[in-house]
Amino acid sequence: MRELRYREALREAMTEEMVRDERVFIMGEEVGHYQGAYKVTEGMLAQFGEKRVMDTPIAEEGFAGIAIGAAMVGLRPIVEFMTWNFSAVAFDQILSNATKLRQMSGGQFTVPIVFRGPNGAARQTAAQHSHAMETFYAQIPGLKVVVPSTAADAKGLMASAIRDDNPVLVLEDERLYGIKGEVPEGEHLVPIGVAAVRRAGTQCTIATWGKMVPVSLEAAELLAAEGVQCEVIDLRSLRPLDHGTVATSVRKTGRLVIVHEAWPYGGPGAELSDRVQRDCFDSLRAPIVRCTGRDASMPYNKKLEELTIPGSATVTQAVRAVMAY
Amino acid sequence: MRELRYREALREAMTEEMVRDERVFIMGEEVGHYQGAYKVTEGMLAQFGEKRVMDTPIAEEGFAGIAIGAAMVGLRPIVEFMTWNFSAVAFDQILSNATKLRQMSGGQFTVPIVFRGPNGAARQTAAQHSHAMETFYAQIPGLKVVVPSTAADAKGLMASAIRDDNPVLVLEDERLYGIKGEVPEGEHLVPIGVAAVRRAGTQCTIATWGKMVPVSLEAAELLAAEGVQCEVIDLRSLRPLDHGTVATSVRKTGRLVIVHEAWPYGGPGAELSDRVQRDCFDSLRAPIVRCTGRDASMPYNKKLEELTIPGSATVTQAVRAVMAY
Amino acid sequence: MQDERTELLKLYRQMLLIRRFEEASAKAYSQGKIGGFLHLYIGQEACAVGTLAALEPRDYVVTTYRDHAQALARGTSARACMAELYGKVTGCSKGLGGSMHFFDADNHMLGGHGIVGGHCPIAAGAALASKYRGDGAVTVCFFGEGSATIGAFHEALALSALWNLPIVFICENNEYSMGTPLSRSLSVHDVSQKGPAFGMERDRFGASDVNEVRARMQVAIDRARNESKPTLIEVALYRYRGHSMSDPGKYRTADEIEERKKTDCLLVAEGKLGALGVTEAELLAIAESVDAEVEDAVQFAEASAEPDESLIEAFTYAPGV
Amino acid sequence: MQDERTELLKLYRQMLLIRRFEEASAKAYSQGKIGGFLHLYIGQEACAVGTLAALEPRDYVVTTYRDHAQALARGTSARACMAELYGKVTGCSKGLGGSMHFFDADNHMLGGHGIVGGHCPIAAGAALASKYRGDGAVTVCFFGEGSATIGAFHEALALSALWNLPIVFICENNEYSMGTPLSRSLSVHDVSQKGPAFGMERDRFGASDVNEVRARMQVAIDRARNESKPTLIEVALYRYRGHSMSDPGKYRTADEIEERKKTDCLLVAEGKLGALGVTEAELLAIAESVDAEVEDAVQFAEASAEPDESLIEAFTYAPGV
Ligand SMILES: Cc1ncc(C[n+]2csc(CCOP(=O)(O)OP(=O)(O)O)c2C)c(N)n1
Ligand SMILES: Cc1ncc(C[n+]2csc(CCOP(=O)(O)OP(=O)(O)O)c2C)c(N)n1
Ligand SMILES: [Mg+2]
Ligand SMILES: [Mg+2]
Repeated sequence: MRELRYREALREAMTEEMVRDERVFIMGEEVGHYQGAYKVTEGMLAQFGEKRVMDTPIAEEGFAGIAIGAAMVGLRPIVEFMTWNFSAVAFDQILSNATKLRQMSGGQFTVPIVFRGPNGAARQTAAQHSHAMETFYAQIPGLKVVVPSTAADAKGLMASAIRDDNPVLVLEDERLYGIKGEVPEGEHLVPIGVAAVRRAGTQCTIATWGKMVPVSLEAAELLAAEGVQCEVIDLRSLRPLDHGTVATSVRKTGRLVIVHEAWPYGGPGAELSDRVQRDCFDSLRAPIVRCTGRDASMPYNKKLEELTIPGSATVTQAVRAVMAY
Repeated sequence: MRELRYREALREAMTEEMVRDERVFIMGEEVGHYQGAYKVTEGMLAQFGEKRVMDTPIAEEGFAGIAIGAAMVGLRPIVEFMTWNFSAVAFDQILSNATKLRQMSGGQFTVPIVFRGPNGAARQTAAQHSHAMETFYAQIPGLKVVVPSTAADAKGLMASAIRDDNPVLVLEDERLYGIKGEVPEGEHLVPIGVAAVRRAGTQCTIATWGKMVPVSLEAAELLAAEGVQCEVIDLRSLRPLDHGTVATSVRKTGRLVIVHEAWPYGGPGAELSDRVQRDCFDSLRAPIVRCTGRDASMPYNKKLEELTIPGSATVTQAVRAVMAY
Repeated sequence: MQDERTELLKLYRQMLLIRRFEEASAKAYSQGKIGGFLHLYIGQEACAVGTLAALEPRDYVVTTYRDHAQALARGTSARACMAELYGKVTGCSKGLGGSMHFFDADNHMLGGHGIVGGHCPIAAGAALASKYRGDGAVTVCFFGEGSATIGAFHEALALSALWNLPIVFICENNEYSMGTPLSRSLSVHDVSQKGPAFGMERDRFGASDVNEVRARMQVAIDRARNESKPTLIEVALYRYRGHSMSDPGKYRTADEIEERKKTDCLLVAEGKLGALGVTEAELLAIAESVDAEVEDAVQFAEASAEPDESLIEAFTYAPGV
Repeated sequence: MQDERTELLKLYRQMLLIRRFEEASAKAYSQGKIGGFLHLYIGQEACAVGTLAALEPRDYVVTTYRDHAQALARGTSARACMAELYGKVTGCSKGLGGSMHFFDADNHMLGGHGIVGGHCPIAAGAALASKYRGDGAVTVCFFGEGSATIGAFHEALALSALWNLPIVFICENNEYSMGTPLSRSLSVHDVSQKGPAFGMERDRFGASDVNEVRARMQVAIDRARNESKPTLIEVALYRYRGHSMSDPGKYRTADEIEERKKTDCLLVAEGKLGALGVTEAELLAIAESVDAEVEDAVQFAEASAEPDESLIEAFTYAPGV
């Protein structure tokens, strides 16, 4: 199969869906003439024109709300946040409008919209530019939240997100934009809400998402060399959260390590832990352990940044601790 | 001891701290001339004047940011959000500024500030006015989050919040403003980060906060009549989260039900579950169960609203299920 | 002349229906039959009625929590509106939205929004969709003068002006935002002055004469429809009641309110109708038909069923992919 | 005359220091010694230097991520600034903030902020504190013209005007926000026109002559200090480099940039200094001392230690209660 970069896979999905459906368009800062701050939308302005590839001023609350309004009356906007950090100024639009309009109108209006952009730390972009925002958004009923970790999923989840009639958040990753992977040509839909087992193993389950998937796979390799066989599960979708696939694995391994970059408190990591301790109460041979970002704002210094985010070393350590329980 | 209403206790703490410290002032919509949308600040304008009881226009992002800036240079503002729902438009100020300035300035600036207001559902105020915002804020490092459930704690936690050098969020509850309780006169500080055992019991621990404390106590009474003795723990502070007190209890009871009004996904409820399954792995006789608000936006209809939020009936049911495991 | 008479009678009836509907809802509220917040529009009727009279069915209406008038003037039945206040499943939002969240997809009524200013971008979005599709529709967006300090409002203005969206922003300046008078909320009391800062046309007028409201709005609506250009309009008006039913309104004097009632939109319309030869008897007949309609709406709301528990999660997600 | 000469030499040296400092940082960035984002101020120096020359030590400065010039002109040492870029513990934010987050409490430099517009309320807050305490300090707040569409900026303006805060809002209009030219971001290109919409004084001028910048700023700063009134100022300027080091800047032509360099603030200052009798040799001596200072800063940064791992959580909470 041909290989694409993650950013190209995202672009291919958007492009194909825009060709397929006139109602789909994209808006955001620098998505058009500049070709995208991270070049995800490169070439799309030339293909679709200014009507469907709309550069916006810096007004996230305004253009997120505009997209929501347009979605209410039948369009299907894709909104790029230059990074998810900036969605914080549009938080109310997502919380109070995108997710509530359907319910508070008694089901009369739907909001088929995609919010997307890079999430989490980039490289040394410091405290205000390194938030892993899933910790907030995955909690909100009415949203769907997906986190592709491979080029194929980038295409398949994006396509599904665009076709979904609900607000779907696609959390991409600047550190993954350049990675390559096999991607099917033409229509390729990855269902939202289904986790993927990335590596089979019998002794310990590692559940993770996004950029932490390659980190966890690396850790699993290191651990295999030590004789510990880990099953690595890429959740892919944080809402709905496919705890079933994780529970099935934990029933086999008896152990679970949850790895994520976001802060240690709450979010999808704690949610998964809570669900699995209930689903697998009698199978768990050791307490569930979470290996997370540290409880601090992101420091600029490179080494400190690396120490703040889980790496394969911290993951292996966590797995060893669980194995030793 | 003399009795005060919850709202009076809050007011007494603010008033005493403002008398004590010239740098403390309060700002918010309708806090002055109108005497507070929920009368928490009644009489304060007359006592302190417009300089220290500042009515603001509707511009939460603006005045939250202004308070943060004032705190950076040495004042100690109290910011009232008319309700916590409206803090969503100031989310970025809290996330990116209040909690980050200290770290990103290398410790040069602190942000001693209190954000306060009623949180959670009121009565039939529907989808956009019923958020239990702790599900977001408790997750953010750099914040402290307290949730008083009694009049005494309302005073003691508020006073501690005002004296704290960090941004502290005080999540009050419109449904509690009118309740009465004994409150010490004069200086009364309740330490932030220490849970309170509200009812002793041996068979099942119920951990909860805010408005769900009286609901859980009511459930505990019903269960006692059935012969089930519950220990009810009021967390009081969600960040820092005193899981230690809960763990101590669970080591005794072997069972834990977590009750909260916020949505079922993530937040302090999941966080507590995750910590306790780890701390009490060998003591738990049944999986931890969470009894939460339903996974939906709040409906206006009265009955539906009541069904959306846990009541004593749902709590007793959850405890029974845990006991029967 | 005949047309003018018929037309004004229609608008008069709408205004009266709104007033009587809200009086009935206030009564039901104090009887505990309606919960939550209830924000009454009484005194401001000419603004919604005059504006919506200038619209076509394809156009979109977006407003705040003070939304009963807009829904009724847009054609949502008094029954569906009253049932919504009662939280019944027959309500215009199935009893899930309540007073603040009236929606009516068929009549292009896009709500009913509770977050101050948060609906302004939503309205601009509907306008953007019209421009995108070339459907010729115009969006009108109502908001209070108290919303003129919030960010979302400014962003909506900035983007609507930059992109030349077919929209009319209508500031209902009733001089108070809850208990806060203009003087403590706005450094410039003329909200329409924000128009020029964004290169946007502006207008400013009072709302005691429903015909004038319609005529002035028509200019802005035509500009939106024909030139795809936004307008910012400030309408001077006054609410006779408190901010919501829970507001005793102590911040104003009875004299102030009585003074304002002298230019009440119903009075003004009655005067004009009289000049057009409408008799007392005709007015009485209208009042009776309005009362009957409101009474019917109350009966309907009372008799309607509550939404089923299954509706709690039913609308969290749309089924289709 | 002597004063004028001394003063202009001082400002010239500051501008040159900023330019050379940033050139050195660009070099270090391309060598991989600096990470994250690096936004250069090259071409805009007269704005920060002229403005800050009009301030007193008690005054406060707040700016965006493009903050090196403000810190240097405010008196933060080149060493502390360069060390911050290198992420060293000797940096002005202990290596935790980086290029976008220069802070200096002693010099009342309140950052260095990364969220567009988010710092405008922060600045208004410092001004509010001054008014509250009566300390006579003024706050200046810099932001780009690209921030003039965002909500927080408007709210800061609205509240500063309503409350008469001692603040000067300075829009550095460099015609681009990242790759977006004015024409695609603002419906009214004159950002200062937003002043009147809030009842705020305004001014508008170019930043090639540092003396003029200082003089015009002085008026607004005096207004803030003496009358406690805010001003909105728009300064026309131009950045020669890309938005940040990762921006190739393809959206402008080399000709456009060359054209703008003809009114470069250093050139203009050199012309004026010449007229005041400053010799080539004197200018050379300044350049040499600046180069030495920058070189020393680089050496210092290179030699400094990294922050310890213990600093990751050290600043999550302030210890005191
Ligand atoms: C962001 C936000 N902040 C605060 C509120 C609470 N609130 C509801 S209405 C209102 C006053 C609004 O006044 P105005 O805009 O003048 O409209 P009016 O009620 O007079 O029609 C306030 C403060 C809110 N709904 N949203
Ligand atoms: C809320 C927000 N949205 C987007 C960004 C990304 N961003 C950083 S700088 C910038 C352009 C700002 O341009 P302008 O305000 O003109 O300032 P300049 O960089 O020209 O000095 C953008 C879009 C951000 N930091 N914050
Ligand atoms: Mg008003
Ligand atoms: Mg710019």
